[in-house]
Amino acid sequence: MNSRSTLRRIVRAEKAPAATWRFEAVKVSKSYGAVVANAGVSVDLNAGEIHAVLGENGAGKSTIMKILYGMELPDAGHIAIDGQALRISSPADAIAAGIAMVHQHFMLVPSLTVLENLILGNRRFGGVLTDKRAVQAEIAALAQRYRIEVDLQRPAGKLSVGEQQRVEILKSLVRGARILILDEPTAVLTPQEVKALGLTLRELAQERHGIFIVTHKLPEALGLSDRVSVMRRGSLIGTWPTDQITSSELVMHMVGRSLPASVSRPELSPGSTVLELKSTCIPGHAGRPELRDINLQIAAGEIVGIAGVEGNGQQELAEAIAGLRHVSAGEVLLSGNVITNAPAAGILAAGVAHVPEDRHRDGVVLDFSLTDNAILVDHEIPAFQKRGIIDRGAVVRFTDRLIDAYQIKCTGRDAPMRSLSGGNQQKLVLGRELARRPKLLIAVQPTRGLDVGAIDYVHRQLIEQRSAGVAILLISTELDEVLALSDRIVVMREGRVIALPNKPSIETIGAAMLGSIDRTAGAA
Amino acid sequence: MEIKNLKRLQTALVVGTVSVLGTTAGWAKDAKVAYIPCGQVNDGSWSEAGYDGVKAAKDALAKSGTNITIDYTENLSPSQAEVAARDYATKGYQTVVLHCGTFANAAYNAGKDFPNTNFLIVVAPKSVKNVWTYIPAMQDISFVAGYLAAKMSKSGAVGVVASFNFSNITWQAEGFRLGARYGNPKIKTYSNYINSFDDAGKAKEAAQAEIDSGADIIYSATDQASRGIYAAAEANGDLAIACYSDQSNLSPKTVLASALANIPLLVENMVSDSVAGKLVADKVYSVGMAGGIGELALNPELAKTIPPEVAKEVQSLMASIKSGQIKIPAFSEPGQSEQYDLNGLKSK
Amino acid sequence: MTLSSLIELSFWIPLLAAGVRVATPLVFASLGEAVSERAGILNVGIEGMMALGAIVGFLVAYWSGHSWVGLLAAAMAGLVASLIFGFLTIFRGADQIVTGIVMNILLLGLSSLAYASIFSSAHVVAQLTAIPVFRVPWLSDLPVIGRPFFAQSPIVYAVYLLIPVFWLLLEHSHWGLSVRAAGENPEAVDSAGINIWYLRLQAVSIGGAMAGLAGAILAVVQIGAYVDGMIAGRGFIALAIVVFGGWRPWRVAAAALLFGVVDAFQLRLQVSGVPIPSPFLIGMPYILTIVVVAFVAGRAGYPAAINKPYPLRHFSRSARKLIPADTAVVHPLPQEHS
Amino acid sequence: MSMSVDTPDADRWRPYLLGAGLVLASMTLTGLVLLPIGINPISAYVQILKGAFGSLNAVTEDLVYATPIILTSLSVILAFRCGLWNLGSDGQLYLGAIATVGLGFNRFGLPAPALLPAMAIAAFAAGAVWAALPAVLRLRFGASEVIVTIMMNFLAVTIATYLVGGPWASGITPATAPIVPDGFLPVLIPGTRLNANFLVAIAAAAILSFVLRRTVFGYRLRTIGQNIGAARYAGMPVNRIRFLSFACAGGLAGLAGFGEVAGIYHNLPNGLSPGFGYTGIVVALLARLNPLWAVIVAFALAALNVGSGGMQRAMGIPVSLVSIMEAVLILLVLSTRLLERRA
Repeated sequence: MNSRSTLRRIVRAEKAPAATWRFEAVKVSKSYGAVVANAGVSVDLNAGEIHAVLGENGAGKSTIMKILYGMELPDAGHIAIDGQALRISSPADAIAAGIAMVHQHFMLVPSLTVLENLILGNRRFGGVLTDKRAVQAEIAALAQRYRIEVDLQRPAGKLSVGEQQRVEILKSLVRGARILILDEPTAVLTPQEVKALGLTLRELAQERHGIFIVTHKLPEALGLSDRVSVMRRGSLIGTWPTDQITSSELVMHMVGRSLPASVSRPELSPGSTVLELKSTCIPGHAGRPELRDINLQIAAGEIVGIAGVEGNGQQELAEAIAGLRHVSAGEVLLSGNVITNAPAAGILAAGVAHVPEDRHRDGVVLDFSLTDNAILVDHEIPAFQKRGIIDRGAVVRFTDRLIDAYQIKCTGRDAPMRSLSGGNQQKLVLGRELARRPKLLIAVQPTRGLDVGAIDYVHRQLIEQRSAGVAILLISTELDEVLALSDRIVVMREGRVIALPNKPSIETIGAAMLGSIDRTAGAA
Repeated sequence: MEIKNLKRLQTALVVGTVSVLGTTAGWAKDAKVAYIPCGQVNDGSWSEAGYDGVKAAKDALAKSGTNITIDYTENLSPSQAEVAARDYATKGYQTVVLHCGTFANAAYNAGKDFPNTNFLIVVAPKSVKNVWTYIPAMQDISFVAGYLAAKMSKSGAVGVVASFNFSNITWQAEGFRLGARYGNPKIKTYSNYINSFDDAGKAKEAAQAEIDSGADIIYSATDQASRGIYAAAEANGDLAIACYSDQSNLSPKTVLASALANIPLLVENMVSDSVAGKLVADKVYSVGMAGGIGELALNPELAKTIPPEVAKEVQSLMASIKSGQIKIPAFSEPGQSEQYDLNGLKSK
Repeated sequence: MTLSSLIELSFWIPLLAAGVRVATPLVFASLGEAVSERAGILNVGIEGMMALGAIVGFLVAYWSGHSWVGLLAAAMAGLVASLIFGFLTIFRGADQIVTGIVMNILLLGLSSLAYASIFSSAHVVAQLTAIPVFRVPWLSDLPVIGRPFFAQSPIVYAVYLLIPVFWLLLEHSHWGLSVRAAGENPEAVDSAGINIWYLRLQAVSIGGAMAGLAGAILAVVQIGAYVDGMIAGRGFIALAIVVFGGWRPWRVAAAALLFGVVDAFQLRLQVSGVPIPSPFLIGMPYILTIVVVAFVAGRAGYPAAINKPYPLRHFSRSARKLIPADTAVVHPLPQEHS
Repeated sequence: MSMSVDTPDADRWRPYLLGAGLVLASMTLTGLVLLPIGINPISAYVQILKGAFGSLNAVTEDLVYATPIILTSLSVILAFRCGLWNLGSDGQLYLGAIATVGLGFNRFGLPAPALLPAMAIAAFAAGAVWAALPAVLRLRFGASEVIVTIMMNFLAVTIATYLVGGPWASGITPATAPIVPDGFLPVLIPGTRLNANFLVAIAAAAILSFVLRRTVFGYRLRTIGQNIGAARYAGMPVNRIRFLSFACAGGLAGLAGFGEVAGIYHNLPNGLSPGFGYTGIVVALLARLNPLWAVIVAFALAALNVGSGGMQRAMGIPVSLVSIMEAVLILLVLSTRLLERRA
């Protein structure tokens, strides 16, 4: 009963801005088998405050937030409002307590319309039959109030990532949530969209909503939040008012050591053209845009970076070059030879290496051992097989070489890929691909989900390859990564390539992403 | 090689002893008999009929001072049936009755390896050594059933629903159709095959299909699926004729008569003769009405609806089949009866 | 009848009527299965659940003397069986297809054991009087469709009610929304605060109850007797019909009717004495199903989450201890925004 | 699909102990069914053991019954390892049998030594063709192979029935005419039915196991089954390999049909298979998709089957009880997470 009165106060908070409440996780611990995700983590959130939780990938931020939302259950510790323990053992409990979460991977059902997604599981609309019209009117009003434009009748599968995020936020508001948890909200947004999001959140805070933002990006943490907490290896390092701590201090806390000096790019003059796309077209699919007359050249020893919001055709471009997607018009040339719509195997053999965007979907087989993963692409070359029978010895030697050349941390070459951290998995993929001595390296999101150390390692590898005369196509949504590594930068938006002046500023790139720079700037 | 010879030697000896026993079977010692049907011994049809026969043989032999013990195994696939047959043989059973057409190979194979056991197999091509086949020539009584149907039909059309187009089942269906034509040359006859012994639902629709095209008496050449045929006839106020065993109690208002295969009698004779060692070597026991196999059991409830003159005609027809004046051909092709010239029936 | 009569109405009307009869049990089974599959659970065990429904329905109807009581009991039996299936596949993460196959082995065995041990001899089984046909007064006089659709056993009219009910339930109810979501993206359903596991269990049990009913309809309503093996693969046919009908109630019903009509048609072709060997005619419905599944329904494909168990959440004991026993269950906040 | 591929396991004794416990549990459960119908479970189980291992004949019968199950389970395993469900091995078995018989009694002037191999090849080919259709429909048109293979089973049986009753009928028994003696598979132990096809099955298991572990084809096949995205990314000819393995899966089932005809019946009887195909699926799962384990599991199930047949003969227990016992055991196995994929 006590807790109910507490909640009454939360509610009154709307009318009497002075009223406050305090939502907290107390000494929460959670481990998955051997991996400790959270060790006695305590974080708190006050009415009307934006609290950023900062940390590298695998620091345990998402876990603690999932626990707050009841999607994971703690091994120890509990959740409380104003010191009154709450049992939150399922999202239902969390929602009942006025908590909502916007997941990093949005929880939308692609085949359902936006409206259907909004009312999914919302008890208020839980009649036997739902009168969609009435509901729609109410939701439309709410959407307008927070200036969230979205077509309620479209299937969620057809929305852009930006739109999907707005739907997710709207979902929380429709549920009348007072506490919002946003997991990596900016990962998929343009700088301008990030600003817009910031405004919305601030507005909500004004109305005494409490907001957790989980992110690994310093600038946003500093830009959006009132308070900031840092997590490292599952434990909370500390919490500070945002205006009383510097970014360099934060980095120290995040990484536990000072950042490695950012990679230096030795000046060198590009060699002969390796990859050339001549007005290439790729048909669109599943809500992804069609790619129209793409013109692009990459020379040996050159890194061309493609910036852009996810889902604007970068992945499709990479897949088309690697022979995984049909090219409907135009040509793709690899050092002068036409490889348009050649079978993937042929293209790989011709000297193309590909670090795919989604490691788990394409790059590795999680239930295979490291040895089996090491020969994923080259399993057919004579070195690894005789008359169709795999030469275990050779494969084992090769795997061991990779393991110590790239310092891959694992319990042994026969350990299943699952048991490795994302960083080590990526090291194996990269090592495997580079061992093929490619002419062209397609690296898509090569550092996604890696910690600072691993990121730095991957960056150095890419630069090394550049110096070794490999042509590199770098596709990333991390702007600073593209800026740090690329000799040339282009932006992809709605299936078009937009060329940029040399050394463009973040602003210009952002503008290009949003389409406020038109593409008359000419082909790259 | 040597092993083979040894086996032959054994075989010779054993066969010898068997025959000796056979001749002296008058005061024969007790024997064990095994019964292996297609379905369950309480299926109220084929498998139960055979079981009744074995039990009857037990009683009959008991009178002659021989006590036999009976065991059975139900619901077997052909492969499992052979396992069972061999198992019984090793356990020293004197006679093994395989009461299912698909068990023929089981009988022949087991027969080779267990010469001192008699194997009785229903509806098989040949009898060899210690394996005898017994065949109820159902076309005879089916012919009578067809004749009765034709005489009773008001619509001038009758039909038969059969389980599979396998020769001995097709004999029944075609025998019925031929008999119907014999009873009324202008009658229409239909036949359906449902490829199942127990899909009553399909049997019902097959019967309904025939009723929809005019048939008012349906003959069942199926096993348990016949339940569906009765349901269809009942729903339309039409009549049905059952087969194998008397089923009038299953649907008193629709089952006009049951064409009994006298399977019990047939099996009883076979088992008794086998135990008594009276079976004639290599004889195929294909028994029709001439041999007392096949009679018509009228449903007491409905018997009175049969006009006396019809009853008389049926009686005389049965007499002339028993006496062999009329020989019923066995058609194993659906539709053959339609082409057959009725005058061919009279054997001179 | 002859081939020539194939063009006459007097052939088609009874054909349609027969199609409706054949379809009736199939519609029950496949409507239920459609719900279960929409929730992401493929229940291959309905063949067995139909058999169980047939025997239970028959026995209860026989003992109680009321067909309707038998149908009710059959539904309950199917439901119970589906709860076992649901427990294994939803809460224990067992593979749906294999569990379904084993359920078939178990239930077919159980029903024939029950039959064999309760009735020492089939002779003692009195026929149930099958539920009589009821002609809907005015409708049954309609030309063409009148007799096929409105001069049937009352259970057929129940089907006419069930189809729209299932349609509303799946396509327009809040529950149906969750079910459809559960088949596409269970995690989203979970994060929406719905108990995905119980939701799926509900869907599965509806499937089981409907399968039980379907079996009982065959035994109690249509034949009036139980015969071992009388389901004869209808459960598997129902599985195909669900795909055939694209998981949508109306289309599923239409698919079942089409299947029924084709089956009835082949039986009538046999009667007409066409020179085609019966097995080829008997095969017609299966070929039709393959063709439709391949070229019409194929692209649609199963719900994305089919045969993908959704992991359970577990409270560790230590955590239970840490949370005070008197912890209040939280109550929802009023939904006001201004 | 939550079926998992056998992976090296830390506490490797746990599963075995658990397995033993499960057997006991299912025996108790079935006992509860037995007692009410007045049968002493203990003596029933003793009879099962007798029936399964009591004599040389019993043991060979176990192997005879296991042979087709081994082959169908291998067929299921092969298809599943590349991510496809083969519920059609029963139908493929029938096609294999049909091909064997067709060649077996027509002979087509083949010399004695060539006949058996020719029959085996024909059976494999027939099974493969029967599997190829659903494979194409799945890979080309996205038609659910689960549904199509089930329908194909019905069709296969219908065709067999037609041949048995029609063109290939042998006069009076519901079975086709017998094949020529040159087409009989040699019996391994005189006086029993244990025939050479048992060796074929064992060889098939060994070969499949080797192919999966050690060859490029097997590597590709496993990759496709585990992560089709990765297979495409690595430039593997995904559809060709899936088609090939599904066809070969059908071929393996076809060989089962070959053995039943050339080794046991010497003709094609009506109702040839008591659901060997479906048993194969269960065996494949219990063997956790490992071909060598499949041999052992198949033998265990076969022994249970043969043994319980003996129990029935000895004590007059209805056969249906046997299937109940099997099912209970397997459901218990499923309810423990014994076979679940480890994350």
